Amino acid sequence: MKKLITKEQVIPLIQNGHTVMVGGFGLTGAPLTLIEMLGDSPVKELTVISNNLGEPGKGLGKLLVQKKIKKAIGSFFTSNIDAVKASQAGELEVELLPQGTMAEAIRAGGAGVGAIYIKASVDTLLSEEKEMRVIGDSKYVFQEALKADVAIIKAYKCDTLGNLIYRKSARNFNPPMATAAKVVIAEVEEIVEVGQLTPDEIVTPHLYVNYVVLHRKEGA
Amino acid sequence: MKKLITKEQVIPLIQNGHTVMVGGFGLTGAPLTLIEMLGDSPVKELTVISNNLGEPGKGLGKLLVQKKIKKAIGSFFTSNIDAVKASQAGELEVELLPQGTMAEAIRAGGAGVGAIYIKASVDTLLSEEKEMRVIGDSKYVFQEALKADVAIIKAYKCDTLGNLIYRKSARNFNPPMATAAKVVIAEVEEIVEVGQLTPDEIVTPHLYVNYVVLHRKEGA
Amino acid sequence: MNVKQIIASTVAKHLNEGEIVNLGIGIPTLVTDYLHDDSSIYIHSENGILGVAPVPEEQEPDFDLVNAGKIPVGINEGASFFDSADSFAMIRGGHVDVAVIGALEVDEKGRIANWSVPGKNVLGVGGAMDLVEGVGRVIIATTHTTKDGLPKIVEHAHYPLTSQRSVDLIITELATFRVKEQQLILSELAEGVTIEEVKRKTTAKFIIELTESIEEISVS
Amino acid sequence: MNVKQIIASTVAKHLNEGEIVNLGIGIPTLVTDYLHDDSSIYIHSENGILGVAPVPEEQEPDFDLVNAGKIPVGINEGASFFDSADSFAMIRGGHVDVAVIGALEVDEKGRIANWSVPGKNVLGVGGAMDLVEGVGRVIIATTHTTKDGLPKIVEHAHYPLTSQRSVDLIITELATFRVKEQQLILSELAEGVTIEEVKRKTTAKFIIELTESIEEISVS
Repeated sequence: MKKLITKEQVIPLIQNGHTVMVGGFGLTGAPLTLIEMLGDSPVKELTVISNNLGEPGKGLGKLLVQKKIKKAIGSFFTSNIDAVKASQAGELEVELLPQGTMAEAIRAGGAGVGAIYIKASVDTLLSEEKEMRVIGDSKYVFQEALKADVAIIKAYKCDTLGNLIYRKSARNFNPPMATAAKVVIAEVEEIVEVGQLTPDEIVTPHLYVNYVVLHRKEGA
Repeated sequence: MKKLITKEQVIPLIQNGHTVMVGGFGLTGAPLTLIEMLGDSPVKELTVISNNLGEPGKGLGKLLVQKKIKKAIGSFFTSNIDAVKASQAGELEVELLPQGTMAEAIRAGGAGVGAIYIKASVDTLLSEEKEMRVIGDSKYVFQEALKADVAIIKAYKCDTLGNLIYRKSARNFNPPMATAAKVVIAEVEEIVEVGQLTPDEIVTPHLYVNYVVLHRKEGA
Repeated sequence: MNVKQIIASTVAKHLNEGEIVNLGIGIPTLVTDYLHDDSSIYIHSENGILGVAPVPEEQEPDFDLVNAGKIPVGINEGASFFDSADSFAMIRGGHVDVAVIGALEVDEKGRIANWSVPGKNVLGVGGAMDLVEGVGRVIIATTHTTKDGLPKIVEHAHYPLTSQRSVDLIITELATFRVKEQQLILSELAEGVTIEEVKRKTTAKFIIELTESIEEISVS
Repeated sequence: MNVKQIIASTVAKHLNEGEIVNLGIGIPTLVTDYLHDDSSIYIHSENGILGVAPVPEEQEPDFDLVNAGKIPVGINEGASFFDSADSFAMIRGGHVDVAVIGALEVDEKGRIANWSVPGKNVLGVGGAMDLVEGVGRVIIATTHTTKDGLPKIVEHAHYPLTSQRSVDLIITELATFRVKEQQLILSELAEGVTIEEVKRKTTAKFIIELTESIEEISVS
């Protein structure tokens, strides 16, 4: 399979200062093998777009304690005490977005939509410095689309063309992120022959996927 | 099945002056049975949001010659000579949108996004009266979300809860329209027991679907 | 029943058959325990599930199938999986009927604060703002007082508001308040609880309009 | 080969292996006839297909599986179906590498007009604007002159422009022009066609930089 690459090929794809989208909701659907590979890379000063920052020492939590993350854009970092500490110490810049605004801004980034208007956070402290606009009879917050240099995502299976399917609620942010980065690397549990995934079953068509790595089972 | 209704129950749902989204790309994936039912209804002065207006005497083309359509919002009406004539005679108001802008504005309507910024049609005659904005280094057109009173759509199968799947390229505008109207009526070819459609297979979850009618095969 | 169970079971009584209900983290997730087996209430989880059910007892927990609290769950027949962008499109677009969420505080206009504590770096907002702006009815499920015994239903919120929107129902282990025209109305008392106790533990002004059946309990 | 076939086969020679190519209505749809069987070029159809192929000869046409011209097609292995919003997200978001479309006119800056004829009610725009703004390379496939023998590659367009963007390649039955920095460059001549003939049938200014192989043909 042409798109299948190794750790040695992954590392140079993500460079100092890059903006990286990382799939997953907590650890569910997070590309743990790819994150592990980044942990072994000298890369630093990353801006990470991800709903959470893993757990202490797990997932993105690992890159955080390695001080590879300069800024995090997401919706909920409170569950990782290391993120709270890093933020308090001024070592981590945080941009908080309502979870739905974040998901939709990523989708917009992938869909060539420049910006969107969303009601969530209107007239709250979270958006006090943001632009508002009345459309119809409601007030909305202006939100620019989110894009990234690289997206690392987790899927269940891919076929040899790079079409992806996901497993249960491990889908979460992975499909929209697969559309919103210049380079998309998918970690998958299994590779099947093209034709094994039906046209109705495919969630992320192959045109979105640049590279694939195989998920390494824990302890394996 | 609780959501399954008859022609007599469909007709009062669509009232004079309503905005109605109608699925389909040409006649492919168009809800022909539901359109037929509207043809037998006294309803008039409809605003129709649909990519096309059927063909002469077929699909929405039928409602057009019955003069039930006051205004059409869509991307390509040229293929129905009756639409061209009605427009020239001043009997049909037309609002043209690029096909992708239309699809995305419908999705935005269903997703609670107030408006979107799109590049298509920037600095062209089509958007000379529209608001523009520079975001990043590109120019975009402001497009409000599209919503409707009623959406009539065509699906392939539904289960007894109202979950829908579509057949091949008959999917087209149907799923986004299923999200963007106060009342959604789906015409389906087959009803299966709940559980027959898998969680990964369902394209339109049942929370979007208010009513279902059975597709009547031509000549049947 | 403990305090959390009292709250969750009261919430369950306030849900109507056929409703699509999103359950927040914490006490709200317990609500599924109090729905009867043939209930037509469907639980939406913002990480991408419609049709959440308790994990079947004989089944191993599946960490690819978790709720918004990242706890393994099961699914009903007719359930479906979707990505985070589509999930919040459901919420934001008004397709979810009810949200049951927690709160740090509720002010006397029925507005909630549940995301930020002043003086601390704000590191989490999650999906609460999206839910409060988007869904049909908002039900707050919270203990009546903080761990330190301080009132949570207060005249003015000390914490930043989640939205300007007033919620619809506030359910604690002591009482249920309806919110009508930005006014709190005490409508139910838990067994053995007196109006005086509620008054003592609530600093927000409220009107008393007990529903008959519950009033009987409270005076018995 | 007739004129249309000459144009379509020339377009096919200008596509690169691995590219995702959207084919417009008319001449562009013929391009699939000139791709070899083991080609890794994948055809995108804006009505919701990635992986369009000619209808297999032994197969009945399926009217739920049509291209943008509403003509029944087949699919490749690894093909996928999606809705119109997702399809235009691919186009607008830059995930489709090439669009091959027709034109009423091309001006000497390489900008096209292909949607509106002045003096007539404008009733169709379709997906052309989305494609020209969104895809990587735009290839125009058109007859060199109108039915009346008038030049289509002109100094200034008489018809309203589709976009301010210059296309990348203009392919007619007589010649191929590259567009570089808003300047037309005659780069290929069809067999038996002279520079003089192209000059006579083209009112736009152009530079001549014939590629060697083609030049040989033209002088032979």
